[in-house]
Amino acid sequence: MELLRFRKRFVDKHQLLSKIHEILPTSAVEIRRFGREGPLSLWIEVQSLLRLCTFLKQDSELQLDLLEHLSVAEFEKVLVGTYFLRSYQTQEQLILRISLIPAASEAWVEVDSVVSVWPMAEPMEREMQEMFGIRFLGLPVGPRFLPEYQGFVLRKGALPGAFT
Amino acid sequence: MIAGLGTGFLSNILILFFIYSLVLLPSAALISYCDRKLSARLQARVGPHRTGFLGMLQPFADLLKLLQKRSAWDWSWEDSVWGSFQAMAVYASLAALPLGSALLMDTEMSSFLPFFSALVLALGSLLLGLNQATIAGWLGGIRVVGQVFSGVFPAFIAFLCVGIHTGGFRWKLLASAQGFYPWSWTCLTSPFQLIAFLVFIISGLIILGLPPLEGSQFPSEIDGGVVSHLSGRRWLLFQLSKFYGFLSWSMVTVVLFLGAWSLPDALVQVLEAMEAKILVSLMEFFWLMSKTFVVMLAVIWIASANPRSRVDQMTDFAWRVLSPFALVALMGAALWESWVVF
Amino acid sequence: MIEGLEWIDWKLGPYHACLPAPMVLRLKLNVDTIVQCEVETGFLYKGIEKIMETRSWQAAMVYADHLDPEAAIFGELVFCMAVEEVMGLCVPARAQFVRMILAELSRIVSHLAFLVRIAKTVHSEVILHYLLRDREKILDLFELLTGARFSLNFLRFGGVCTDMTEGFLERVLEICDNVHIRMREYNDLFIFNDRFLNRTLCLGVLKPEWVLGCGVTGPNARASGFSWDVRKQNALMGYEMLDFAIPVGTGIRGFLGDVHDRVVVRLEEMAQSAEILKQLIETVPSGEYLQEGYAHLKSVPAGEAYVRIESARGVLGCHLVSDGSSSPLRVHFRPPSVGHLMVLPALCEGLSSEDLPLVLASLDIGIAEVDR
Amino acid sequence: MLGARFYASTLSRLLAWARSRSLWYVYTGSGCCADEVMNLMGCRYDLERFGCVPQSDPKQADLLIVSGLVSEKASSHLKDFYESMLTPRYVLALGACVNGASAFYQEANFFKLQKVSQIIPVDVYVPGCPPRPEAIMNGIITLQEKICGQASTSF
Repeated sequence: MELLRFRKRFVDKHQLLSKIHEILPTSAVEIRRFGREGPLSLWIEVQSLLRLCTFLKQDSELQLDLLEHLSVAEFEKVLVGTYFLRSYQTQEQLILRISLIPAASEAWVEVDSVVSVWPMAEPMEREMQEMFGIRFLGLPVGPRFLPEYQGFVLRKGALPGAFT
Repeated sequence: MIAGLGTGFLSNILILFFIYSLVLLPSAALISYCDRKLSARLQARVGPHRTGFLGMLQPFADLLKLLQKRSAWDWSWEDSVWGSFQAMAVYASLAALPLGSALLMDTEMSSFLPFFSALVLALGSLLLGLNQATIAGWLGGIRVVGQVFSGVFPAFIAFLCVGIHTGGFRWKLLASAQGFYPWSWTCLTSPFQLIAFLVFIISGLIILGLPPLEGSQFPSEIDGGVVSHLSGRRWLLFQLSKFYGFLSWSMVTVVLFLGAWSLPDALVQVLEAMEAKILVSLMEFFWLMSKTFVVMLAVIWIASANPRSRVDQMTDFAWRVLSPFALVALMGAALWESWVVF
Repeated sequence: MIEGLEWIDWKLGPYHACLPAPMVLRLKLNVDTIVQCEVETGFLYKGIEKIMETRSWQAAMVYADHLDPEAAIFGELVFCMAVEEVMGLCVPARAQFVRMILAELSRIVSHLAFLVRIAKTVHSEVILHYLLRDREKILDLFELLTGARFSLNFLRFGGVCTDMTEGFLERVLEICDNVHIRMREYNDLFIFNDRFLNRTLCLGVLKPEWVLGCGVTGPNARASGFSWDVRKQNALMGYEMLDFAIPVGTGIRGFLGDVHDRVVVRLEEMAQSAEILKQLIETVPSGEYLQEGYAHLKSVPAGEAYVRIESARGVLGCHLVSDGSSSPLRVHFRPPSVGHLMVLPALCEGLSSEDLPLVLASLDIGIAEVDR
Repeated sequence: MLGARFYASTLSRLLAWARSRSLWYVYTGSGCCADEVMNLMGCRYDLERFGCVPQSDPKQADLLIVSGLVSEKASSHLKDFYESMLTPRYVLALGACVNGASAFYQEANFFKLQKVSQIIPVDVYVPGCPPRPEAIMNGIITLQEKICGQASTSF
């Protein structure tokens, strides 16, 4: 008995693009599919992240009021941040992707924090700030998870000799 | 014989020493053993049964271990002040016990003494709490005092109802007013006395803390309150003072309400005829102690089966519910005596 | 605040009786009521995600166990389903059946452990031992099927590692009837005991805007009126074939979302899990228990996946990135306890210091999964 | 007349018997092993049969059951927790994480997880990840024998 996997399609691509035009020029946004047959994911620049997030939250039709998951992965020295947004009423999902290139393997990277839009992002952003060395501007200072390490723990070349 | 003292004075002293050393002081071990086995049986498990036969030696093992604990810090003068005060509280709660007809010094006010020993115990806990530098100690000490005062007020009024019924506050008077059989006990003579009995039991529990022998397994306050600073011998002294407070309170309850040490009259006349005065007093004492143990185990069983309520809920219950009932019982008992002449 | 008396600072250290696991609570007390509370964790940080990046795919499954030690099957399940989605692998029906039975059984075990912690803070020892006795029966089932009591390590990509031992389903049926009988016992002795009601009604009320603001999910959110269950929304493991209700806090007694609602919602969820087990056992699918050819997975094709499941404490999300090599490039879990921990300071304002252990136990925070 | 040494030895044996038969324990744990200690309190593997009552405060306990991982951040707190217990005190270490043999201890020990024996002296180790409740009970019985100094009698 093959289990049917049906996935609710999100608002189709053109409707989403037309919505975002008022904020960002078309060149700044790239729409791609997430994973094998996942929902839509928007690759955007780092500067326009906060503006787009406030728009996506306040928009009456989208109502993406939950940031259920924020995770950062490192592809060949490029830190890719993924924001999984979901609206509580319609359970629709949208994924924002940003890419950050650190100058050196020990250097900090700057991003605007989305705590003002979704307060639930605070613990996840604090963890990413400590593990990946991404400084979220506007994140309130809180207790550290780990004692002081030199370098950032979860980056690929983090501690010499341990794993690489 | 020493002038003015009855011939039986020396024999009384001997019996008193025998009773205190062999029955009252070891009763702590007996009750703690019964309590652990009974509550274990209630919880579908087997209590301690590896030390000695069926775990009988468990209390002695605990006692010996606690005496061996070397305290990590030196003995400062505050501890000695507190130690002497707590020892005095333990003596107060044990000295004023109604032990049987022939053995006690009976004065007009002798049955008021257990209340003052309960207050002295509370003062001991308060001093202990404030003497610790921890927050848990302060809050615990203040809570204990609030709890005891809210418990003593209704208990005192319920105690007055019994005084009205028996016409005096001598132990002899209170005991002789009750017969051997339950229908002659004061708690069943009139509905108001029954209310006074229930109020007395519940306020006694509030004074001693529900459940009375609260092990430090799950402390009521976050940091264990007054007990948090204690360890080893001091903890043992504190627990013993709480236990003997509970023992004296149950004894007073039995004497006031549940037919003190009164044996059936036929048996007493036969023994009087055989001039066996010491045997009579011993039998009366053991009859009193058996009833006290039954009351203690029943109270422990009921208290440990229910979840514990917060201290402020207990004090609210004492002021708002118990005190009015005690006052109603007082008025009722007075009316019952004056109008209903039996 | 009384003039001249500033707030008392109190640090509840990592190893403390009322804390479920090592974490630090920095409280500011105004004589007895808590004014401010700050939580610090990180004492159990093992670096599960960093170690998974260096392990082979099947060995990484063992680390997903240690995410939430009490209900270990959910960590395995979410990692396993993420890999199956990246590979586009469909699991045979009999394997789905065994996975759902294990998931519902460990949900009951986790809720019983929650009730044990509540009984500990409220010092009702009798009910504590009845709960532990019933929990042992279910742990025996885990032992019968998988050989281990806690970290089961029973799932493989594309199915389960061995078939069900015979006599397992009969005992699961016994457990379901046992759960209903025991629920009546818990209700009379503990949940609807008036002293427990006085203690828990109108205490630690979780407001709906906090639930949305702090990302609280699972039974805590349902106790505050959000009927939101991942098992109903996206059909991943075949829950859509079963009809079961989602218990939601009603707040008839006391406020909506107080400690008593959270306890009652978890009790009803245990009843619903027993219902699910009964419906599952009626139709036992036949067929093989593991997609053939995938017994030893060497490498997963490059790709990404995001999967959420309803674990005992809430929504457990896993974002998996693989680059085709023999070990995952990046695995990131979003445990439900992160939201519960964020809501704790908001719940603590104005709480009496005697009630803090009860509110802390009612949130069912799993520190082992917060500090991965 | 029996020599003084006889009385001293019987007295010390009696005191050791008392210490071993009433071990009040307090446990610190991370997760899996701490659950096993919680199950031990239940009715099937009742620890109170050996006289072990769980305590909530280290000052009143004399057996510390350590389980789970000790990260660099938690090691100083574990030391203070052990120091606040009164002598004579004993330590029972549960599981593989405690002596650095579990799945999280890599060759280079990336997150500086420490062994418990580096922090506090340990009396009895119980193997297993997580150890079975029967193994923990066996650990307590060996601890009792160690305190008594010889094979334990049924007494």
